Amino acid sequence: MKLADNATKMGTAEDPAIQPNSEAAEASSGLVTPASITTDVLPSDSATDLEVPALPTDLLIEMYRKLLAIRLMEEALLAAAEEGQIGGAMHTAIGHEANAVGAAYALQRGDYVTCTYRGHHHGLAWGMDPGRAIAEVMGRGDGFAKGKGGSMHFVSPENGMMGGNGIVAAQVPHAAGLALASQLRGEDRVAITFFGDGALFQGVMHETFNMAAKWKLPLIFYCENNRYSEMTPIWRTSSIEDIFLFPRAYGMATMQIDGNDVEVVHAAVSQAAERARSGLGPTFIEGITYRLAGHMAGDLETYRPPEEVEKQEAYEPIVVLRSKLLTRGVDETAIAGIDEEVDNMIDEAVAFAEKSPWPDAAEAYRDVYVDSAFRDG
Amino acid sequence: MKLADNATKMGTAEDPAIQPNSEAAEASSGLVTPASITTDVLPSDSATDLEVPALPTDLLIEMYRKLLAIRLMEEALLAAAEEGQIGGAMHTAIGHEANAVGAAYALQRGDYVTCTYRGHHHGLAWGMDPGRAIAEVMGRGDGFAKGKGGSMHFVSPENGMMGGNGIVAAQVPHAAGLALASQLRGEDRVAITFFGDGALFQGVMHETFNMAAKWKLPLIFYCENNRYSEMTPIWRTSSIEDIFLFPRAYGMATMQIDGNDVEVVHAAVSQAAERARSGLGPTFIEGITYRLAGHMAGDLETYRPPEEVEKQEAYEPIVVLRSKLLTRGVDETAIAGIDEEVDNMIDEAVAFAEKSPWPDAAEAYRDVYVDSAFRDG
Amino acid sequence: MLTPPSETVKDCVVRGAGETGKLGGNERLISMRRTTYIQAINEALREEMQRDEDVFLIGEDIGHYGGLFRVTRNLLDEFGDRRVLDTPISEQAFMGMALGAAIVGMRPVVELMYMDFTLVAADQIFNQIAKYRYMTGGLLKVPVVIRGQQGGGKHYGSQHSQSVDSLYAHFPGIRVVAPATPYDAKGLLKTAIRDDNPVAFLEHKMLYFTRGEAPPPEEEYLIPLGKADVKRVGTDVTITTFSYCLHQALEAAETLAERHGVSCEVVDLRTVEPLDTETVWESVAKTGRLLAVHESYANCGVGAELVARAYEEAPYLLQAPARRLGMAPVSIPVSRVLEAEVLPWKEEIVATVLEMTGR
Amino acid sequence: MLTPPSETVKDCVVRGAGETGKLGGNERLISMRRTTYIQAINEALREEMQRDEDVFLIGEDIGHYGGLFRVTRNLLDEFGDRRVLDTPISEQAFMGMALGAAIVGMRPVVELMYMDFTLVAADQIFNQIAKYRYMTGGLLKVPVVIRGQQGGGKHYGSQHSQSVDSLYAHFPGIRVVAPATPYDAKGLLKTAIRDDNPVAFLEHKMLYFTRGEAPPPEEEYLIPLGKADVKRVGTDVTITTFSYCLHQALEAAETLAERHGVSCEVVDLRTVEPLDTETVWESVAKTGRLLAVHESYANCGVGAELVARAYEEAPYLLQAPARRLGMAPVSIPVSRVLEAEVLPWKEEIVATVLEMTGR
Ligand SMILES: Cc1ncc(C[n+]2csc(CCOP(=O)(O)OP(=O)(O)O)c2C)c(N)n1
Ligand SMILES: Cc1ncc(C[n+]2csc(CCOP(=O)(O)OP(=O)(O)O)c2C)c(N)n1
Ligand SMILES: [Mg+2]
Ligand SMILES: [Mg+2]
Repeated sequence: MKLADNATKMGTAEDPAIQPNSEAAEASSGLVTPASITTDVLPSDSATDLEVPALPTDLLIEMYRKLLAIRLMEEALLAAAEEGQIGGAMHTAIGHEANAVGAAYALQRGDYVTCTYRGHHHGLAWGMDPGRAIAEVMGRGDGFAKGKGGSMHFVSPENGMMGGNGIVAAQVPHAAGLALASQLRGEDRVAITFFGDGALFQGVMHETFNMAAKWKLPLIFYCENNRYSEMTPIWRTSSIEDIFLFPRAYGMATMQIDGNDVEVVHAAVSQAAERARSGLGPTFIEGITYRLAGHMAGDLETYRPPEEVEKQEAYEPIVVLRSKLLTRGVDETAIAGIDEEVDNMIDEAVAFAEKSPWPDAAEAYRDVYVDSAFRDG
Repeated sequence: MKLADNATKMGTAEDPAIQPNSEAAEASSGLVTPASITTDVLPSDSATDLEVPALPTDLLIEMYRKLLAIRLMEEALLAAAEEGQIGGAMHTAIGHEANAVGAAYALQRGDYVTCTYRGHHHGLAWGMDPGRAIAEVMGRGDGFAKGKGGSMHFVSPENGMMGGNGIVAAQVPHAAGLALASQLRGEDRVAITFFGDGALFQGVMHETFNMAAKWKLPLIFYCENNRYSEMTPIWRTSSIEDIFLFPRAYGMATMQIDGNDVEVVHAAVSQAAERARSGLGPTFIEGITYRLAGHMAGDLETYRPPEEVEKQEAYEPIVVLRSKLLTRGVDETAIAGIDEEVDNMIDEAVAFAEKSPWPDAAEAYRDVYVDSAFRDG
Repeated sequence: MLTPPSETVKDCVVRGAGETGKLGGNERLISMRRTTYIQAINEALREEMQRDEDVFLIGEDIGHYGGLFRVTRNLLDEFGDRRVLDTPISEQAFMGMALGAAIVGMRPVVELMYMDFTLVAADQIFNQIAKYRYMTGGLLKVPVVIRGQQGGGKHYGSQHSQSVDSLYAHFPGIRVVAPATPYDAKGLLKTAIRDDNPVAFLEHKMLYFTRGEAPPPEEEYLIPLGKADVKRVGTDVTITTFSYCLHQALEAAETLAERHGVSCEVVDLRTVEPLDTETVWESVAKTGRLLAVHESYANCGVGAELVARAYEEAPYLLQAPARRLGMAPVSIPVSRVLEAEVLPWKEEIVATVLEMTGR
Repeated sequence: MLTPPSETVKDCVVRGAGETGKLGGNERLISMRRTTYIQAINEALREEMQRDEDVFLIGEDIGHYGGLFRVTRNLLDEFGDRRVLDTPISEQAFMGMALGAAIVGMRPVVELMYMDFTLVAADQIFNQIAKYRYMTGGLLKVPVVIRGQQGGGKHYGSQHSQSVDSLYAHFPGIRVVAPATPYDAKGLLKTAIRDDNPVAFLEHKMLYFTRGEAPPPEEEYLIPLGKADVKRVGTDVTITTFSYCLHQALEAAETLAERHGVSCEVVDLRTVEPLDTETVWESVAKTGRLLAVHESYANCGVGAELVARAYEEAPYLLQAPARRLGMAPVSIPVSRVLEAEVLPWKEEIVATVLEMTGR
C-alpha cells in the first residue's frame, strides 16, 4: 500500500490516521487524513511546514455557508438524477468542497479559474447562482448556458469562472492561456486551474507544466487528489507515489496539502497567488482529498468498500470546518441557524430550476458562431 | 548560458571545453564536449561514473565502418538533394552517428528499434542496405518501401527496425508497445526508441514514461540531445537545463552520456538492456551530441554561427573513433584502406539507387489495406 | 471456425429484438437466445481471447472494474491482468502502444471510453495506425481494433455524444464498423479482431441495453466486414443507415408505411468503410430513391459521400435527388429538448422521405 | 479601416499572377505591385499586429527564426518576443493556451508548422476551440486563428502533405479559409484575425512562392469570409475549388477550352466553411454542370458535401450528375511519381470534365 506512507510524511491527523482497509487492499488506495501539511518548494528541496494563519471567524462562517450550499445543492442534484431529471454524466464533488472554497476566497476579483467536469463546487465557490446552476444541469432555459453546457461545463465569465471541461486535463492549458493573457497585458490577474490526480497522465499537463514554468506564468495548478480516476485507484496507474514530484521536475514550486481544510487551502493558494503576482511563476498544489459520492450519478461504487468511505466521512470538509468553528467560539445554535438558512436557499434554488421552462428548440442552433462576426469596424 | 554548466558537471574534455560563442549567445546553446560521463540512476540519486569497458578493436573497426558508411551516404544524399533529386523533408544525422551505432552493437538480434524522421543512421546501424535506403529516399522502386515512406520512415522489420516517424515523439509509444509485446509473450526482447531533445515537450513522451515505468517495460528511451529543435535552441523552450530530470520524475533510471563516443554509448545501452532484460524496467539515456549539418536539406543555418559548428567538428563521432583506433594501435594506412572501401561501397549504393526505376503508378494504390484480410481461417 | 464470406454468413442473419425487418426467408434456423448488445460484445471478446493468445485488451477502467459500461466485465478474472490492461488516462500513449504491439503480431483491442476521445489520440489513430502499413510499403500490418461507444440520446453534451464514423471514414487505411444489433455486433467484432487491418468498431450508447437474438457461444459465426444487410424490404425509397440510426429508420419506415403508404427499404450498412455500395445500388435499382442517414455530422459526412457515389456510380438509377441526413451542425447540447432537436432521428427521417416522395 | 462586405470588396478583386480568369470588368484601379503569397501573409500579420495590440503569434520556430517557411519573418524584430512567442514542440498545450487567451479578448494567431499536426492538437481544436462558444451558451467567444500550410506536391509524404480542409469543415464552430492567391490571402487573413469566431486559415506549400498583384500596405483591404470569387467565366461546366487546386483547375480550364472546346467557369470558394453556395448555384444555373475539386481526401470531403447540397438545394439546375474530385484514398506517398498519381490535379480535372460533358 504505497500511498499510505504519505500519512507519516504528512504528520499525524487529529483523528487517528486512517489505515488502508486490509481486506480491500486491492481496492483501497491508502487513504490519509492530513492535518499538518508539507510544502515542498524548489530549489531548497526541503520539506517545511506551510504557515497557516488563522482566518477571521466571519470569513470562516462565510466559507462554511459555501461548503454547505455546495453540498446541499449536489445532494439535491443526485436526488434529481435518481428521479431521471438529469441525464448524461453528472459528477458531484461531495467531499472535495474545501479545495474550491478555500481557493476562491484566497483569490481576487479579476482572477481566473478553469476546472473539470467535476466543477459544481468551483462554480458556487466562485459566486455562481445555485438556481441557475441547477437549471443548467437540468437542461432548462434559465441555465447559465441555456442548457447547452450542463454539469460538465460550469461557466460564469463575470465571476472569473472560465469553464469546466469534459476532457480530462483540457482545461489546464486554457488556464495557462488566461495567465498568459494577464502577463502579456501587464495585468496582475492570476489564473488557477483545478484537475484530478488522473489528469497527471494526460500529456498536455506536462506540456503545460513546461511552458508555464519556462514563461513564469501567473498560474496555479491545483490537483484535487482523491486518489481515484473513475473506478481505478491511482496506485494502479501511477509510476510514483507522490505526484507532486512530476511538476517538480519542471523546477516548479510544489506543495502537498490537506485539501479538506479550507484554512490550509486558503493559505497555500494565497502563497501561490503571491508568488504568481510577483512574477515568480507557477505553483503546483496537491490537495489531498476524498470523493465521498460516486464518480458520477449512478455509480454503483463496487470498486471500493463502504468502510473506506465511512472512515473518510470523519474527516471531510464540512466536519472539519464545523469543528473548527466550534473551537473558535461559534456556538451550535448559530451553526444550526446557518444550516437552516442554506437549506432554505437551496430548496428555493431547486424550486426555481424545476419551474424553469425548457429552452426554445431554436436555441439549439444559436451560439455555434458569433453572429456579428467582427470585433469592430 | 545555462546549459554550459553541464560542461563542468560532465568533466573536462580531451579538447579544451568549448565555450559558448559570446557574440552569438542568443543563438548558441552552450555546447559541451563530454569526455567522462555522469550516470544518474535512481534511487541512489548519486552521480557515479559509468564504467566504460574497452571494446575489442575488431568491433571498433566494424563500428568505424558503419559510422563512415552513414556519413558518406548522408553526404551523398545531401548532394542529391541539392541536385533536386530528393524533395520533401530530408534530415541527416551528420554528427549523431555514434548514438545509433554504439546502441545497435550493444543490442541483440530480435530486439526492436523505432526512431524519428532523422533515422538514416539508425537504419544503417541496424543493418539496412545503403543502396535500397538511398533508392527509398529518392522515391525509387527499389526502395525498401517502394518509395512510399522515404527518408522519414526508415523501416526494416527483419533487422528489428520497426519504423521512423514524421511526427515528433509518435514513435516512442510504438516502442513501448513493442516492449509490451515482448513482456506479454515472455520473450527477452528489448525495445529502444530514439528521439530528440525537443520531443521531451510532446505530452505523449510523458504518458509513455509513466506507463513504461509502471509496467517495467523492457524499454530504452534514448534521447539524442543535440540541443536544437529545428532552428530553436533548447534553452529557449525548456524550463530546466538537464532534461534527464524529466524522466527521473517517473522513478526511472537515467544516464546522461557522451553521445559522440561509440564506446560510451555501447556501455550505457548495454547496461540499460541488461536492466530491461532482468525485469527492472526502462532506462532513459541522454546522449549529448551535435548536429553538424542543417536540420534538413536546404537549411540555411542562419540560427547558429559557423564557428559553433566548426568547434563541434573537433569532437564528432568519426574524429573521436578514429583517434581512439590510433590510440589502440590501428595504423593510418589500415584506416585509409577502410575509408576507401566504404567510399566505394557508398558510390555503388548511389549508382544502384540512381539506376533504380520509378515505381509503377499502380503501386500508389497498394498497401492501404492488407489484401487477404484474415490472419488465418 | 471461420465461416467463409458472404453466403454462409448471410444465411446466418437473423432478426433481433427491435428489428422489424424481414430478410425474405433466407434465415437459417439455429438455436437462438436473447442477449444484450453489451453481452454480445463481451462474448466476442472472450471468444477471441480464448481462441488467440495474442489478443489483449487495453484501456481505462476495463480490467478490475470491467469498463465504465461494463462491456469487458469479468474478462480480467478469466484472462488475468496481463491480457486485460488497466491504463492511466493516457489515450495517446496506449493507442501508440497498440500500434507497436500489433506490428509484431499481437492483436490489441483498445477501448476508448467515449469515442469522442478519438480526438485526444487522433495523431496515433490517423497519422500512425491508419498509415503505418502504407508508409512502410506493406512491410508491416497493424491489426488493432479501436472500440467504444459513440452517439447521442443520453444528454452527455458536446464532448461525449459525437459520432465519429464519418471522421474515421475520411482517412484511408482504417476499416469502420458500426453494428446495430447484438447479432451483428458479435459477428462483426470477432471478424474485426481477426482482420489484419486496423478497425474502428463503433458501438452506440443507446444500443448497449437493447436485446436481440443470437446463437449461443457454442455456435460460432462471423460476419464479413463490408457487407450491408437489408433489414427491411420496401419499394419506394432506400434508406441506408447503420448503428442506432437503423432503429430510428426502421421506426420511421413503420410510420411511413402505416400512415403515409410509403414503402421503405432499410439497408443496414454495418460497415462504413468499405461501403457496400453494391447492395445499396441493388436496392436503389428497385426504389429509385436514396436517403442516407447517420448520426455523425452531416457536413462532409458518410451521407454526403453516399450521395456523391450514387451520382458517380449509378446516377441512372435515381428517380429523385438522392438525399442525406446527419447531425445538425451544432456542438450537441446537453438539454434533452435541444439534443432531440438536432439528432437526425425518426421524425426527420419521416419528414425527409415525405419530401422525397412528394407526399 | 474596414472595407464593408461584398460590393466594395468585390470591387477590389484583381487578378494575380498565374490566374488566367477575368472578372467581367468590375476591377477597381488601385496601385498594384507584385508580391508573393508568403509576403502577403506576412503583411497581413504585421498590419493586424500594428492595428490591434491584442493580436499575438504563437508557434514553433516562428519568432527568432521567422518560421520554417519564413512566413513570420522579421515580426519578432518589430513586435518583440512577447508578441511573437516561440514555443516548445507542444501543439496541444499552445493550442489550448490560445483558447484561454482568446476567451478574454486576446487574438492569438497560432502557427501549425504543417497542418497535418492538426491531428496532434485535435482535441484542443475540435473538442475545445470549435465548441467553446456553444458549450458556454454564447457567454464566450474564441477568436483564434489557426494557420499553416497544407498539401502535396513537394514529396513530403504521408504525415506532411495532407489537406485538412474537409476535416475542419466536418466540425461545426470553426470557419475554414483557404486562399489561392496573394491578394486573397492577405485580405482574408486580415478578416480572419478580426473575426470573432475561430478560423482555420489554410495555406498551401505550393503557393508560398507564387506571385500575384496586391495593393501596397497603405491601401488596406479586407475580403469577407464566405464569399466565393469567380476566377474564370465559362458556360459549360462549373468547377468549384480553392487553395492550390484553383491553379490546377484554371490550367485544366485552359486546356479544355483550347483542345476540347469546353468552356469552364472556375469558382474559387476561398472559404470552405461557410460555403458560398449562392455563388455556386448562380454559376450552375448557367452551366448546368458541377464539378467540386479539392486536395483533401475525396471520401467524406468538401466535394461530396457540395454534391449533396446541390441535390438538396438546387437539383433542378443540374443537367448532368454533379461530381467531385479529391485526393485518392491512400496515405500520400513520398515518391514523386506516386504522389503525382494520387493528387487530384490538372489531368484528372480535364478527364473528369470530359466525362461529364461526354466529349
Ligand atoms: C481524455 C479523457 N479520457 C477519459 C475521460 C473519462 N474520464 C472522465 S473523469 C475520469 C477520471 C479522472 O480522474 P481524476 O483526474 O483523478 O479526477 P476525478 O474524477 O477523480 O476528480 C475519466 C477517465 C475523459 N473525460 N477524458
Ligand atoms: C508533432 C510535431 N510537431 C512539429 C514537427 C516539426 N518538427 C520536425 S523535427 C522538429 C524538431 C525536433 O527537435 P528534436 O526533438 O530536438 O530532434 P532533432 O530534430 O534535433 O533531432 C520539429 C519541430 C513535427 N514533425 N511533429
Ligand atoms: Mg481523482
Ligand atoms: Mg534536437
